[in-house]
Amino acid sequence: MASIELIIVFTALAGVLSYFVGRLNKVAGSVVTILASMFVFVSVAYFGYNNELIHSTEFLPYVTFSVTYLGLFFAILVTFIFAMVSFFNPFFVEKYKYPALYSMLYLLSLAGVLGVFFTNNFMSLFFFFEFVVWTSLFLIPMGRSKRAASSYYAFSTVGSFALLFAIFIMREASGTFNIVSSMASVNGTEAAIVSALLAVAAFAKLGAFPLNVWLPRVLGNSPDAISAVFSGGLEKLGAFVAVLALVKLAPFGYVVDATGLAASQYVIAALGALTIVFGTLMAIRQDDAKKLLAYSSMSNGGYILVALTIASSASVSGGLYHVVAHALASTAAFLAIGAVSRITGTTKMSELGGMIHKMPVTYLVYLIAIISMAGIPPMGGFISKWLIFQAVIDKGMILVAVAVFFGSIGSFLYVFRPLAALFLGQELPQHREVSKEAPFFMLVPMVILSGLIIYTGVLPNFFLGFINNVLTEVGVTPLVIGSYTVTGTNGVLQPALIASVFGVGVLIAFIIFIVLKKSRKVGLMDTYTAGNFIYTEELMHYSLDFYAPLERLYEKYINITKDFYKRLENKVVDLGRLMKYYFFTNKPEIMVLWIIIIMGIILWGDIL
Amino acid sequence: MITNILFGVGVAFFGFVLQTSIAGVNRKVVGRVQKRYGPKWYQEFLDIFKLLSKRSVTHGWIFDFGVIMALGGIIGTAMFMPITSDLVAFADFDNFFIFVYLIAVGMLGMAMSASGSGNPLASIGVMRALTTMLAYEVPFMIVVLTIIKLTGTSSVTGIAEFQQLASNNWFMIALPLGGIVGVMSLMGMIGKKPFETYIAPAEIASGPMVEYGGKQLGMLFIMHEITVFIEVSLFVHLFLGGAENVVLFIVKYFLVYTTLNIISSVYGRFKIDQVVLFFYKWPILMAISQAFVAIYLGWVI
Amino acid sequence: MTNSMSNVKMVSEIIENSYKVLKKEVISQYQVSFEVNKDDVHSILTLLKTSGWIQLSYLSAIDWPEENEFELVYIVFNWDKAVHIQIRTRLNRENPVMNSILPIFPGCKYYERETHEFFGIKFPGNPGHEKQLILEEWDDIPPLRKDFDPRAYSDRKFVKREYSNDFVNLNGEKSKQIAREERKEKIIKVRKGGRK
Amino acid sequence: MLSTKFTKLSKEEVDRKWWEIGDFFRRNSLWMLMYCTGCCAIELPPAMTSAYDMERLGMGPMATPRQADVLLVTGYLSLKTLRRLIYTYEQMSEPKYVVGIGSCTINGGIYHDSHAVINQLNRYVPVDVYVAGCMPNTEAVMNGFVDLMGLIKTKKANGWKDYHARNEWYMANQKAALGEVKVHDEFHE
Repeated sequence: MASIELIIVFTALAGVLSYFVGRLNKVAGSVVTILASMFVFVSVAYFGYNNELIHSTEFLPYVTFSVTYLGLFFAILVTFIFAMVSFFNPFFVEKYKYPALYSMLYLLSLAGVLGVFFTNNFMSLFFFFEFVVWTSLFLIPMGRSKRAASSYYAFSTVGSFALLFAIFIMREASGTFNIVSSMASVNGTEAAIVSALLAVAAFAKLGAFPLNVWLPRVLGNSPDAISAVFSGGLEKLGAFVAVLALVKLAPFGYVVDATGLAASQYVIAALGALTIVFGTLMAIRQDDAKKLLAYSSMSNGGYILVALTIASSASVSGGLYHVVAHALASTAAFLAIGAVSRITGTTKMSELGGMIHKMPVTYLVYLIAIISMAGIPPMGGFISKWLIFQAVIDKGMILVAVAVFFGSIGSFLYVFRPLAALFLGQELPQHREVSKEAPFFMLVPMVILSGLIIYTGVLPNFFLGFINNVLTEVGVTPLVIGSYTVTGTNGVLQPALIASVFGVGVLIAFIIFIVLKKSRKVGLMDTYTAGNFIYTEELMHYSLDFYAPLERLYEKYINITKDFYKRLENKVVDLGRLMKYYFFTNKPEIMVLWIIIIMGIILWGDIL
Repeated sequence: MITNILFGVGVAFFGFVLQTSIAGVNRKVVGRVQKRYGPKWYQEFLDIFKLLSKRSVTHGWIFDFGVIMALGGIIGTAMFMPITSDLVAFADFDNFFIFVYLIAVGMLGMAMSASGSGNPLASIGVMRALTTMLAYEVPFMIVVLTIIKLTGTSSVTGIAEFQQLASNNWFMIALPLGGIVGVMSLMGMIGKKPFETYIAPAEIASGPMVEYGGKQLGMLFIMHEITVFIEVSLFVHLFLGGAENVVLFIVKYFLVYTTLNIISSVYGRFKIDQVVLFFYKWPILMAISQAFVAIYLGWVI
Repeated sequence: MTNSMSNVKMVSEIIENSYKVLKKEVISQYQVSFEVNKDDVHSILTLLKTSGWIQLSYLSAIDWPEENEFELVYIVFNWDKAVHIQIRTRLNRENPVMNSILPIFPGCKYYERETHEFFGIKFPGNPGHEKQLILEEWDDIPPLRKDFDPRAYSDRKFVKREYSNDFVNLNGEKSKQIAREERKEKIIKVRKGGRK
Repeated sequence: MLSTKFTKLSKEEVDRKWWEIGDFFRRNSLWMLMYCTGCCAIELPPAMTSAYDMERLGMGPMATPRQADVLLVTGYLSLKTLRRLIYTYEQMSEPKYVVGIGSCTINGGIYHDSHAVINQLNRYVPVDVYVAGCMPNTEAVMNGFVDLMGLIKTKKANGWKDYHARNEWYMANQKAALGEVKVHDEFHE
């Protein structure tokens, strides 16, 4: 038996403790984060899975909790990501300016996340939401850019205000802040507005189009561990809100007869599709591996939105499974890139090459992660993408399908690029001496994540069974799953069979390979050069502008959203100047006049 | 289960033998188109076995591991392929998406191994191969979306059986625009002439294969033959109504492959951006309009 | 035609008015050659470049061992007027040094390197003109000097194929040379009306 | 009966049998790497296209030395080219064969007294078949390939083994003519 309040308070206290320990010794402070987050994960997962989480103790007034399958699903996933990433903290803590603060904020944001998932009160949900924003906000500038933090804050604010408005509308309708009852009480236009506002909050958190600008900046510029946490954990808050907005609330608008989908679903799916295409195209042209993965996170957020908005059993379980698969894969990929950047000090693909020869395990982790991200069996990403495809085809959403397929093939393009440019290719001399395999405690989380990625791809039924509980809870028909099979709308999948057949194929290939004559080992520089003698590794390493011919086709159009926000920014600044000119002039009497006028307008109906 | 797997291995082997022989015959056909005598029909076998008998070089473990993964992935994919509606190793599990995505494992293995050789031309070839894949895959998937939506199943045998019913036409006829898109995408898939940008022997020294010789190249040749087998028989099943017996399957297969070869023998090579622009202009428009017409209006011949 | 002839005339006037021309030769209506003093070359080339001969087509040397001199040839080309101009100058063969024209025609970089490699003429002002360009790992005197004997070098460096015995005619035919001589004799005989 | 016959075969004999089978495949599928150094290369297009159709012998052009079996040296070899030729030859996978086409590869041809052109190719890399002529007819070129196939069949095309066995001799010859085989050139640094 464990109490949620106790866990949250424990996490927060551990955060404070890690601050003080961290003041004494940097590494010891970060070890506290490992222990605390591991403890939180184990207790949430163990007691949550056995239905032993309780919420009787009332430490704080008005802050009440309840355990739902939805919350539990996200909580286990996110605490797991936090626990895995925390293993990286001791190795990176040296690089930060405020290591003690880093440890504290890390655990405080974990506490906030737990609060978001377990609260049953909209007001405390909002409070925890803001708490997560504020704690994570100060983690970002410990990396490279302060601008990333400000844009994160700006877009989070949009999401938070949308959430707040939605809460007020529901409060108005139901008279309570309770999540279940207040969401049940809205209907008609109010429900539509609430759904739209919650969707805005989800979009802002997921970094979906058009609220996407912050995500690549934050993920590209935060410290390496924080990028992994954002991509695998904090971004998934958006998916949580999206479930509330898109699945729990009924869609609205004109219903198309042929497919049975409402207009709102089409709009959200279209925005999700745009997110996929935009994220894919941007990821293809990045030179920084972390930025590339950042755009890939954005694109995968689009998949989650498309899946959740269709709201059929295959699609919702596909969407939730994609949350798991993407969280695992993207965290593993970010950690692998982080392990490389710890040694080389850069994540630019044009400056790296041939890391596989010194870091084979990291390479394998990245390989497994990208196979999952590209949706290739036998990894977890295939199951979720398969379910999403089923749903999209079943509903006959042709244009969305174009985006979904495009993103799926495109992901193959962009995830391959770090593999080729960063891990494979020529071993560059500037990194040859310094690079070595990551230390054991960095490999542990990466290998665990890889194992889980394979497990989710081979035997998805355990997770899908848990997701079915969530589906029942949010009011969707559960997916049909056998002991090894998954039944979609128009086909049956047996992931274990695929994996074993793939294994048989590899075995045959291996036998063919091993019985033939042994190859002669030659160096990497002894390669076909049309007969020329080349001794410079950089000349033989193709990594800059990898997809140049493809990029050339669309590079004119990439800055559309960025330009839009730039213009918006300028307009806001202009508005601010205008306000300053008219309102906050040097003459106090004019200010007083304005204040009286505004008060008059506000109080018009009530008092005057 | 064991018998099923053995049967699947048999299918993969059948596919290899069939495609290698037909490819040899087609070399003769192309030779005749160019007023040459052409090689022996079993020339492809000679080439492959010769390569396997040679002593090759390796550039490190990833170079070999990628090749094994490539061939293994493709053999695994071919094991799911139905030959006729009854001759299928894993009935009910021959899902269309398995073919599309499990093939990608093979592609990934080959791409990985090629990049691991450290030759920039190989990386350029891989880049072109992936870009071509981005081009041809989306129109093809849209057409298949239409087919799956109409038949209600994504099992390849199921789709083939649906077309064999007396009331239904082959999808090549039922969806004429989609059929044309299918042919064009198929040419991209098996890397025939206008779209063989990623091989380009005179330009980037055969692209991904630049560093291979001996057994690695031989294994990649086997992989290529099985890949072509998978793609062409997928086309036969999806668009030409599958086959009631093995002979019919071989005939249909031969006709499809030979037609593609003859078309390709009179074409030059596109540049890589031309490939992308080509597929994102007419084929995708045709595929989308076909899908709208078939799904929303229900006009199927 | 008149136009090009007048071009040649104009060029001659330009150069002959300002510089001492040792020898002038109108090779064709499109080509004219001036031999000038070594010190005038740079100013003449500058003048020509400003007058429209903007391209250095070629730069090489000729070896005159009897006169113990190298002759450097600069060929400049005008894209508007159809006249190639050759500027020739003589250098001492013992110590062949010519200041580089790199500031005037940057394209001369590789011509000067080549000339150095094949003749041994030094071009101070062209950094790296002594690096190897075409002949890799050359180990003898520059090969286009007249006193270099390529045959001796070839005999020394590359082993000749030795044919142990003379050409054996398998079919019992006469060798081509004997047959040709016999044919010639026969023709002469026939021409002389059968007399010897 | 069969089993006794089987046990008699020693390991060498099994290897020999495999090698003979391999030779059958190798001689019927010769892939060429064309090192077109001189004028004799002009004889290869008619040999490959519809006039003589090399493909009916199983021969075809290949892009890189790794994939190829036969190295065709068509014409004179300057010192600069010879360095690249040796490098290319060493990159080929074994078994590998060399065909020298034209008089220049045999005795220097019309360049026999040049300071830049070598005289005998077989002092630097082992040559299996020479095709004489300046330049040889296309028929002669085709005949040379058929000869090479015959040599493979009779196990006489052992140039690549010779290159291993007498490696010092080849190395010494290369060093005498070239100085250093692998040179640095500034355009690829």
